[in-house]
Amino acid sequence: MVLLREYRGKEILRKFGVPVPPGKVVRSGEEAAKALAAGEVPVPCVVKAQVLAGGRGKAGFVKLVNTAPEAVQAVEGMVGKEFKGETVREVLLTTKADIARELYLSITLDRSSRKPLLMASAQGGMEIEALPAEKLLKLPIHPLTGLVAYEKRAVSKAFDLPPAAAKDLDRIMDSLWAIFEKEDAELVEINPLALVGDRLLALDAKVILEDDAMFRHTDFQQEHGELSPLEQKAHDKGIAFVEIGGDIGVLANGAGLTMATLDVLYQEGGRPGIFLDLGGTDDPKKVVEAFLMMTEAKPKVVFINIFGGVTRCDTVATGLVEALKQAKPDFPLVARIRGNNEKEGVQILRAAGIGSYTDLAEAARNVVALEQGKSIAPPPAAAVAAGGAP
Amino acid sequence: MVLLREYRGKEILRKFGVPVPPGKVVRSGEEAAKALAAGEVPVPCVVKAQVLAGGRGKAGFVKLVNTAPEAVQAVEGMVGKEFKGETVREVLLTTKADIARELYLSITLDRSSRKPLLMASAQGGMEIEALPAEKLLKLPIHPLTGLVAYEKRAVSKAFDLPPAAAKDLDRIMDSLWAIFEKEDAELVEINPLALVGDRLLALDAKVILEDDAMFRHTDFQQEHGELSPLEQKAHDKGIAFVEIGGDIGVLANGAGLTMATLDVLYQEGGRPGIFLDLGGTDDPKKVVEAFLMMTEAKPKVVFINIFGGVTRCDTVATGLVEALKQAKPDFPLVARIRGNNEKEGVQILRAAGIGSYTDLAEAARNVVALEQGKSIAPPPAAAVAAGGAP
Amino acid sequence: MSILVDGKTRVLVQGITGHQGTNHTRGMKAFGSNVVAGVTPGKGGTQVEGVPVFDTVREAVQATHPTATCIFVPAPYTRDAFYEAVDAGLPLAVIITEHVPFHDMLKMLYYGKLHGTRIIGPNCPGLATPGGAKVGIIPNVVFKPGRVGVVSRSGTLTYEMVAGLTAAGFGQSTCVGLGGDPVNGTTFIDTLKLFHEDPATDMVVMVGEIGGVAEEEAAEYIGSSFGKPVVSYIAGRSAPPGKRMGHAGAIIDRGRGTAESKVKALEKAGAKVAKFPYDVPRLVESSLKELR
Amino acid sequence: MSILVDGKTRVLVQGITGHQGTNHTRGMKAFGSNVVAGVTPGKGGTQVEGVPVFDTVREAVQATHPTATCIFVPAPYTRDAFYEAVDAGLPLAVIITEHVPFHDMLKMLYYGKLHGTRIIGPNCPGLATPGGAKVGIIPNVVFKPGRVGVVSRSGTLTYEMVAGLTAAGFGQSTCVGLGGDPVNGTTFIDTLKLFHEDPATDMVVMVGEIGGVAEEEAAEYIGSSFGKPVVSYIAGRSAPPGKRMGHAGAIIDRGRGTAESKVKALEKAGAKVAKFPYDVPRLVESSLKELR
Repeated sequence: MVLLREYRGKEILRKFGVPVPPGKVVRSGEEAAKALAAGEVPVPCVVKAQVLAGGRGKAGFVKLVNTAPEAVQAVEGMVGKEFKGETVREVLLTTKADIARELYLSITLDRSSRKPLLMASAQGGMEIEALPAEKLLKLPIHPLTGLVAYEKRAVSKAFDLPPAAAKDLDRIMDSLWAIFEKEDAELVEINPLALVGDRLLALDAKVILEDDAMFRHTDFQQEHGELSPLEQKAHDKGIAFVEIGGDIGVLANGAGLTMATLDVLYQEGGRPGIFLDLGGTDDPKKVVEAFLMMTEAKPKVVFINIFGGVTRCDTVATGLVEALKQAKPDFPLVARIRGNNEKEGVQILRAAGIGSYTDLAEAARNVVALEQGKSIAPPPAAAVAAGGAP
Repeated sequence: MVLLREYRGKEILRKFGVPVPPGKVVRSGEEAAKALAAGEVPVPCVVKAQVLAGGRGKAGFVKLVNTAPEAVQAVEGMVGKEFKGETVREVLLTTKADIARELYLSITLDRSSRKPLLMASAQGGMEIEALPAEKLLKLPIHPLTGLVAYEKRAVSKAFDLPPAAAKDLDRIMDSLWAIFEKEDAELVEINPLALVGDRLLALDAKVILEDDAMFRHTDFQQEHGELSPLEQKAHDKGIAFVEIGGDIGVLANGAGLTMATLDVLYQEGGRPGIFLDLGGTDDPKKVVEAFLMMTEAKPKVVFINIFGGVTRCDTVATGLVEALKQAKPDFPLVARIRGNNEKEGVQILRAAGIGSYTDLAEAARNVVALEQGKSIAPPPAAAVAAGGAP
Repeated sequence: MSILVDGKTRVLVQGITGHQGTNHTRGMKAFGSNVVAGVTPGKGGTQVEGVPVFDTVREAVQATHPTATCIFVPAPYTRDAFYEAVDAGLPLAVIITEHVPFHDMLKMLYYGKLHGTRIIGPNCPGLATPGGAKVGIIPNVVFKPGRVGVVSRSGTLTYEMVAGLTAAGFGQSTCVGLGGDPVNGTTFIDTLKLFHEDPATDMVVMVGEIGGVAEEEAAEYIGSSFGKPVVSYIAGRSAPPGKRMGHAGAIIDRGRGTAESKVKALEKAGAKVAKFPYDVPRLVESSLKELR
Repeated sequence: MSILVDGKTRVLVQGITGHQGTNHTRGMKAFGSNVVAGVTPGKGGTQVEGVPVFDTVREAVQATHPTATCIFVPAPYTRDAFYEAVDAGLPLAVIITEHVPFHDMLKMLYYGKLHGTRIIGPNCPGLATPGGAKVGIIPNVVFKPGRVGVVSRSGTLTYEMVAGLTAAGFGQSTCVGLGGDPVNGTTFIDTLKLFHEDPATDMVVMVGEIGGVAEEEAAEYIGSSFGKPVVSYIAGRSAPPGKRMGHAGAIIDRGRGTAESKVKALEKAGAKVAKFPYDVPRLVESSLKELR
């Protein structure tokens, strides 16, 4: 998920022909003063903190100002402040628009119909989740045809705009589809799309690009504002890492198994707090990196729960042994590795003095016992012998 | 069919990223001298008459020259000359390339498979019709996927180029497909695609765009070099007009009926020479225009053979009566109008003193008799009464 | 029985308020077709020839349950009109419109195949089952119910052929005009296969023309597995090579698709090939005699 | 019997010379799969694990007649590899590759539908019929032939579930890992319909997870027309809302797709829903008892 800040979303909109009000991004009051003095943005203008989370308006991170000094003051009041965990670094100065109506327009993927979905509402401006279902038009777009005229006519009818704006709308919908498809977007949203005079203007832009398609768009730097620094670091290394409050670190592979592990730990009375999904790998170095990252998060106990498919058990075991040498962790460890090359993996662990459980419930119970400061029995040798490699 | 001259084809290739040698189009020796003096094209260079028909090289309309005066002389020797019925108005001066190999690459529609077809040959330079079938790679392109990598690999393998040129080839194939699809082409052909050093260069370009798609490409002026002036005039009015040697003018509707009429006239010993396919129309003015155009072609006799579907018989009859008033032709006329609103059409003609036949063979025999200067009997009244309107 | 359309066919007309749409709605109704609805965006709620008009195909489908659509929408909008028909679930789209770019037609063809919508056309006169239904523009006057199937790439020449059959007393099971564009939604072979399955069709008249290789391909099917008599006429035997006779389908390219190659292929497949349109009824007569 | 793959399945491996391709070719062969060919452009003529390698899928198909392909090609090239498989006429493509853009997958999905090629995946562990064939990467150690069908959106959790069933003595008819990406080639419902038709499958274990509404949709089908017992486990009951647990399929959005809504829908449809993975065998046992 590559979330773009408003001004970068607007750059894309502009590139694809969507009318966007002129604006200037500044990083300090000084920069703002210069831009205003140079007439790059006329006052009155709108000062908008460039953050990824929604709801910034109510929190005072969007301000309408009438004079240049007011604008500078507003910028200075925003830069460096925190909003929902994100530090404001950039502020957009943009012209004030005389809004007659606020509309909503977006394209996203509908997983259920397995088609992109155009959503439109004649009531824009508010968060789309707050809209009653009957006010929201949902039109599927077939990936093989793209957005077709008859679907656009349905939106046009619902919006009932003056002729010039209706023409704008038609072109804007084509542009949204072009952005969604050509830029590999997960979401392209204009909210509000404003009627100003008899023309349309995109006053905000939310563009989310698809991580997996970034090999086609190397020009986009990845921005992941919702992530903690450690999560961001993991993301850069291709490891899924989630931190919530809790003591137990879980290193598993695959989202489903990670979640199931979490479910079981909760059930046993544990407080899992750090989840690290190794994904599919056959590189022991990635295991080392993952484990070192886990160490940084300072868990009370770590549960390694791997079922090997793409990831081979011997790879995980080799990486784990190496990581323990490097990190010398002060927390206890419970391992359960199963699947492809299970026998080899278990043997590698055993040689390094680490036992591996077969039974998930038993392993989980021992993890929770360790979390609670209790001592545990080593895994039964029988369990170790039970598995086999393909 | 919008045939583009070489230099305009090359403009499109360049726009889509295909490497094309630099060049300059001139319309006189004077212009050539200026361009050469300004260094716009260095000598030695190639002087190429911009005509649509093939085979200009052998006819001396492509010349390699070593000096500027030679170039000017070559241009002067071409401008104003005729080549296969077309007057040379434009000449391309282009840089001389040191050709290591000549390849062939094109995309066109394969009507049989109902897919675009990529054709490639490691033996370019000559006319593609002259290539033995086994030297020509034919790869279908699915309209829903576009040109895919594995098909490109097949061409790459057949061409066996040095690495830099192989990369060029890959991009050029993508560009050809983009041109074919985005510019609504009937044909995009590069022949020869030359290996110069270790890179590829398009030394010629044949691009034919689709008439019917010109509503999407209003920037392309239509060029129909293969047409006679009268044919061109007809084309501009949306009437299909073909002139070959012969006395009989045929005004029919629909390609199939026009051809069948021709077949029958030949069979009866006639020499049909002018064919005018009215197509589908319900505008009497178009009929008037078509008939006036027929008059210009000076036939000995005219056969009007209409079977009305989209075109209604009364429309044709009304137009015809009006046209006769305007043109007062000195040639005799045989009419056969059938189909939608037949009764009304026949009545309109009768009121103007023109009979209409029902039987095609009978009508055709009378046309040929008139061509041969014989007199004919009027169509039987019974035949006129036989038809009816829906 | 018949193929593709019959008395149960419920016809939708897209572009019904246009000149052609209105005229041929009248013609279809006069033929006996059950025209249940029309569509023209912005004209919903009105009526044309007693037929209710809707803004969208979906609305028309929900209200009137058509089973086929006849598209008269101008070429620049034909593709979208077709997509709308497909998305609304219509299994048969007869596209009368001429000058539809073949690039559009390629996309339409495969989108239709994906969703089970058959295209007849574009640039075609449509099809008709005498005594059943007509979807298209073939003049009503030419038909007579019977047991000869007709399939043709040409428009007006189809009328000529059918009129000839009717005049000679040979009625038709279904007449299909495929259209003369470079890319057809339904081909000769597709249609022959349907006639093959149709017990109400004793034999087929196939009207081809020069250009392309559709007739040669059909000949292969006729020779190998059709199993009913075929009489054919190929227009353009005397057409000058390299000259266009009205549309892109009728250009002779590089020796392929000549009248000679088509006639030869068809005769080899056992079809009787008429030299002239008016020879067809006689050949039909002798084919039917042989059948008995 | 079984669904999708069996002892007659002939497997092609696209990307066979890569690390994963080679490893899992070995795994598939060890399982008993008939791996007939591999494809890697430029490596034609070589062998991997005794399997002949070809430059193109078409060549491999002509020489070895595979009936399914297992795709290990890296994500940027997966779409093209799939198109090549479709164009060569393969009816089943199991796409193991992860990180295939969903934009690519959408095009692949409908192109496959047009030409009759079913996709399992992407980002999936593939499928296996114990005693028959495996196409994919599920560890061989977990299987045992039997009469319980398994279908799962998860990868490793599938292994966990199947291992649990095997340990408890419940063999499997076929195990299908659908993959956890936002757009799946084959859905729960698609798979359930196949199990419905399969006489060798007595009941189904369905492993879902939070996010999306595929489980809710499957529940509707189960409730209305499946007719065999279903035991289900939904992973992520305790997942923190709004946090991604590894892939885009596992995000909780706006109250839809929660564990609660899935469990409720499944229970309403008559499925037994396990609270924990290791509860599944017990529920399977009681379902089978009820069947008798």
